[in-house]
Amino acid sequence: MDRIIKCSEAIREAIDQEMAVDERVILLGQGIDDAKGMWGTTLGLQKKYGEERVFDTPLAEDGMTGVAIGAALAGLRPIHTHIRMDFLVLAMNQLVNIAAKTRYMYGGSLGVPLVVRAVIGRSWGQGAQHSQALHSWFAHVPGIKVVMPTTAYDAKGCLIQAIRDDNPVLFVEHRMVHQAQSHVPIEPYALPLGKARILSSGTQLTLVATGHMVMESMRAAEVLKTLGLSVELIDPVTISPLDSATIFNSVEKTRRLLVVDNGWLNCGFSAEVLARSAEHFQGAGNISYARMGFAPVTCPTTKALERQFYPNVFNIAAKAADMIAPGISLSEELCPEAPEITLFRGPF
Amino acid sequence: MDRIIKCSEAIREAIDQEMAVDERVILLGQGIDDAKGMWGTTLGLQKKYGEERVFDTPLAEDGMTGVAIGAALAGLRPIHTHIRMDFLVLAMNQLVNIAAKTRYMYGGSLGVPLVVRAVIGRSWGQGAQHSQALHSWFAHVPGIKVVMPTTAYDAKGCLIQAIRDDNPVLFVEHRMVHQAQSHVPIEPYALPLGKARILSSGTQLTLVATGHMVMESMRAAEVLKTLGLSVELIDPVTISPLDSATIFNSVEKTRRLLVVDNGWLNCGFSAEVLARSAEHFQGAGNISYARMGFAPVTCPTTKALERQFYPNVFNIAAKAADMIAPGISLSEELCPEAPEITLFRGPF
Amino acid sequence: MHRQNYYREILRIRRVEEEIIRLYPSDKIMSPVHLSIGQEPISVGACMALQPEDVVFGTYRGHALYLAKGGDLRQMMAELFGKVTGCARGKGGSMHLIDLAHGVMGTSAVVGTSIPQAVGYAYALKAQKSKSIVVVFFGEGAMEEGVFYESLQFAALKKVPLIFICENNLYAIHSHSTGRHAQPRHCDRVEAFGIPARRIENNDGEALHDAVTDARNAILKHGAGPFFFEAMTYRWQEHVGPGTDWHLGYREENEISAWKACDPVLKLANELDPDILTRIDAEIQAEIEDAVAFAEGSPFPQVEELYTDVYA
Amino acid sequence: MHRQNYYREILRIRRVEEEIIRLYPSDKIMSPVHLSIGQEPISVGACMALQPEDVVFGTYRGHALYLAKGGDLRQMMAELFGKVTGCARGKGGSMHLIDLAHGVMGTSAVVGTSIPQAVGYAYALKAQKSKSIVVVFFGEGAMEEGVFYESLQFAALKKVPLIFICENNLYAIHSHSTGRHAQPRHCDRVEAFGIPARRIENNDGEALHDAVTDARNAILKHGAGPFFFEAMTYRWQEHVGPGTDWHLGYREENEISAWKACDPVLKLANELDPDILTRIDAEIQAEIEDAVAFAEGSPFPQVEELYTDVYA
Ligand SMILES: Cc1ncc(C[n+]2csc(CCOP(=O)(O)OP(=O)(O)O)c2C)c(N)n1
Ligand SMILES: Cc1ncc(C[n+]2csc(CCOP(=O)(O)OP(=O)(O)O)c2C)c(N)n1
Ligand SMILES: [Mg+2]
Ligand SMILES: [Mg+2]
Repeated sequence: MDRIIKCSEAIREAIDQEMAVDERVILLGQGIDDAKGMWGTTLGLQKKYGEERVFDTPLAEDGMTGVAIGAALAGLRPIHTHIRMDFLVLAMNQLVNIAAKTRYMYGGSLGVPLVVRAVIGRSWGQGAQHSQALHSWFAHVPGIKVVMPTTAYDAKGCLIQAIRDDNPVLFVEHRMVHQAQSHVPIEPYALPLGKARILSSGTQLTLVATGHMVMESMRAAEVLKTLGLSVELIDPVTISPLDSATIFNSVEKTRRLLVVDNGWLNCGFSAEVLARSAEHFQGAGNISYARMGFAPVTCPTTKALERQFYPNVFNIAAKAADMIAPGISLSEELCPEAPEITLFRGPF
Repeated sequence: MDRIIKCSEAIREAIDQEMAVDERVILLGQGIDDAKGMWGTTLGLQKKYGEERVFDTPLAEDGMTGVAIGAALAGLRPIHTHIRMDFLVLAMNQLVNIAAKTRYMYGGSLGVPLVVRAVIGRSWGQGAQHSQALHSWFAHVPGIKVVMPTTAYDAKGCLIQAIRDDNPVLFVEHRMVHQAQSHVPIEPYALPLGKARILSSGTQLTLVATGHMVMESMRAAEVLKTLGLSVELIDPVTISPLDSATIFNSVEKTRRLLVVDNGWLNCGFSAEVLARSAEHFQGAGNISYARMGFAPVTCPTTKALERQFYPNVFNIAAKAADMIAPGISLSEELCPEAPEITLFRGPF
Repeated sequence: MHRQNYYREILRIRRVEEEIIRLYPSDKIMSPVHLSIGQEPISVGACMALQPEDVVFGTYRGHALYLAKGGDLRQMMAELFGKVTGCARGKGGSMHLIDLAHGVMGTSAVVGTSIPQAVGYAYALKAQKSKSIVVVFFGEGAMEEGVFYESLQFAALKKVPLIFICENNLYAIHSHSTGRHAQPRHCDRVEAFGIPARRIENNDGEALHDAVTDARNAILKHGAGPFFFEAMTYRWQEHVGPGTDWHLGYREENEISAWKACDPVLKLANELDPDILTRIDAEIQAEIEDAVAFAEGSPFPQVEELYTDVYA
Repeated sequence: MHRQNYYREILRIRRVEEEIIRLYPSDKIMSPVHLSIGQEPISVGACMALQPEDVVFGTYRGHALYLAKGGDLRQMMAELFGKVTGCARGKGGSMHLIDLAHGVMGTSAVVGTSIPQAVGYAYALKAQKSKSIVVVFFGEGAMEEGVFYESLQFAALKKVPLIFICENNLYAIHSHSTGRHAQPRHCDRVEAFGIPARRIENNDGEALHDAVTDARNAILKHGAGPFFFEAMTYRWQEHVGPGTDWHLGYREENEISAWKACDPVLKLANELDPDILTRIDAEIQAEIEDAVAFAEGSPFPQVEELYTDVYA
């Protein structure tokens, strides 16, 4: 019963189980029939469901997104995959000008039940064009949902829900999260989109983290615990629509909010969380705010700089500690670099 | 000396004056040689500077953006125009994956001195795909500057600076602002990017507005004055990099911040301004926060709904009044619909 | 091809758009209208070769296609008036007409963007072993967008049941096609993807009708497809709006005179019995009056509608 | 064409990439490497027809092009090592090599995206009445992206001084080209834009050299252009990384054996004097050792460098 599997396996299982029960579900994307099966997330599915339902596509992100939308309009439920979120930048027109707007533009007469899977890259010199995390862009636009689960359990349940959802859903993965393991029931289950998850309870600071930063923040919370500091870690899971209530309830209690986004800060998700909190609590001040995320630069390739580009256990813990107990000292030794980063070997 | 001209004329003059002194400047875009000259902003320029420097392009937003970038790499200084910002959605790859990243990705060895002009549409049933304001997307990405001036004076000065700037600059216009008039010196002048402008001083509330919302907010401030309420209206002018200091100075004094963005709120510029303020003032509470912008929906075509999609003088004034003096009543009659909206006739 | 129906359909579109021109100064239609006057034979000829269950995708210049495919006139007129009884509840307007009951799948105001959707729809029809086809209409300007070629590629690769129809009216807004293409034989570019392509001159809806009929048969009987037709035609009015645009100087008035001289309405009317003409005219007039009255009499959407239809 | 130089250039690239393979397990190169082993004749043949002031754009599979065009080996090696002495100060890595002094304008890791930039660069050269040309290299996969066709269109329209070179190695990652194209004659698609196009079989850098020479002359003497060449070639290693990939099963080992049997290094070596071969080998070995030592000995960028070069 207590089966522990990897996030990538949970994703594969969600697709497999939905394809088995709903023949409208199809799966397309570059390299989907690849021997490596998109980090295992599509392994064996073409063999099982045939080339009509599971197919590789030409290199044509915009056009193929339009194809997926058209198939959705005709009653299929496509899952379109991208090995890097950076390539979605080529498909913005179809995603934003069509998928997100179709239902509204036609007065509700039709919709686009489409899932777009996009993987955020990191490590081994991904560099400028293979490391971007653009969930905030999509959250900015009404009509498309954005999910970014970080546990295998949430990944399976949210992906099943995304496939069943009648709206376009961007399903964001992180390749450093793909290997993370958790308990995942074998039977299919759907988790509601728009519901945050409290990963660990605490009283002194609310830490909202996304994507791979959830893993880093979890470790930071552990370290802080050893110092006697108590952090409540919230994974929003769904970026849009955002479950503000869970965050507000926590901040009400902790009076401190630190957002660690797996992305750039400016005009992004981290700003949204702070803004909502500031509006919600208004003049009822005495709340301290901070956010962390990608450095405000293009992602560098060399490890020497890439290491500084991302928040890590140490500086997350240090920031949180400083907010709770200014002046407290934190030893860097307590916060080794994340194993999924140090152990990662390319060649990609 | 005191010459009053329209914003659209100021834009044309800026381009004309820079083309006259710097032959590296070229101008390209769909319909640039049009008889109507992009609302007058390009009128006569092809005749004056020739078809090699001023040319119409095929319908190929992504490709032509790449062409403009390539020309910039070769030492030209292209200005690439789009009659609607919605069409930039097709060019995100070149703008974000190339233009914004080139300098960093190549260790500073070359840059992309490119100006991209994009016009936000509104009114006369622009609908879902001709009304978007996506400045926040670009502000989210390091490496590209975003300017959105709203007075003819700022438009001319900022456009000249944008053309001279060695970075890619997105120059955002609003078609309802094109007709606004102000004093504009005849000689060329450059205004620094990244400098906000205080359009009217006040003591009780800081109102930060962008694009067409500056015009609406200006009127709201006037109405509030008649009620004895004092608002400080700030036009950031540059969206990224943002002049936070000017905003903080104002909020320090007023303790109230209302942001009225000409765009969607979620994960956008309005969130950024609130977040920065919350971080800056921290627990030093007693600041009230609010923001307004596009309704969180796709823009509807029918006037009956479009009217509700945008903030207007009345609800901006009402919100501000309520923040300063809760319970104060404001008559809708004091706040007629904006003339540039009511007087606007299509056919586009 | 039933010539009387052909005439009737063309005339109906013509009269509807003339009514729009008449109404426009009243500001009851507060949104852009891209008229098809002069181009009617293309939509009509093609759609007369289709069955109700066949599906079409079009563009912002979509009145003719919507009507030719059987779209409801009342709902169209109400949509233009911004009323809640419109085919998109007023949320779409002239640029986003839709009538699912008649296979009008919607139109986009971003040039070229519905083309890949048509391909995807056709892919689904094939996967579902459906006995219907998809036809996608677009201007020659759309052939400059990269997504057009991406769409050709996938359509050809998967042999989808689809017909591409390029309505070549020579202009994209005010730019002549020759200023945008080094090589004007559009069909060559399509054929190079392995898709049979044919150009049909002179606004010839009848030739297009026959070509579409044959293509549809080949698709349904032999699994052929996709096909491409370039239909030469001409827009009489300005790019957008109710007026003419000779004064702008980007095209010459004698260019239009030549096309007007072949006005399909006049040409077909000459062939038909005057009594029939009178009857058809009266029927159309009555239908239009009814539709306008319907639109006039319908309410605007309630303010709460602003927030509906964003998500399912 | 100077065959000894041709051999030397090919061998130099081969040896550099072999050195990368050798070094890779040491984790000194902590970034993706897309090797060109097997494809060297294409970059070398084309670049030997160019002058230093001509400019090239390439892709993430860019070592061969960078070196063939004269890019500095020390700076390349330092870049792969992530050192501040690298051609992009370590910020770019293998996928973003640049050497402005030698006309290597940079390479993109997003397939197809540098093609329009090459067109724009060539437009600027023409406007500046420059006497040089641009050559852009890309894989056959890039010909599936819409931007490729948008680029052809504008390049043909403005007759820019540009040569497109498609390195057709049959695969995009693990997908064979036939699974992505209904019509495999890539040149046809290009010709349909009015651009002369020619396919060159068998990894034939010499034929490509002559073709590029002629095209360059036609451009500079007669204002001809653009031109397109599809150069058939084959990648020996895995798509990315230092290894081979037969075990994955997407291509057969005897496919590569056929290409390896025509290894240009072996073929050319047979023609040359053994003493010369020994000397060339030694020179290259020394150059590589020097470059590796340079890379090893160079410092990483300082932390402050993270924040520089975002804006001018
Ligand atoms: C992607 C995009 N670019 C530009 C525009 C602006 N625009 C609207 S219609 C049009 C001309 C299109 O010409 P064509 O495809 O030939 O269709 P026609 O209007 O002639 O029917 C242009 C450029 C747009 N709507 N979408
Ligand atoms: C726009 C885009 N889509 C997908 C990818 C992922 N990707 C990287 S290399 C590659 C294959 C490209 O094949 P080809 O153009 O033939 O070049 P080759 O690797 O064979 O030299 C793909 C799909 C990418 N980098 N960019
Ligand atoms: Mg046209
Ligand atoms: Mg290839």
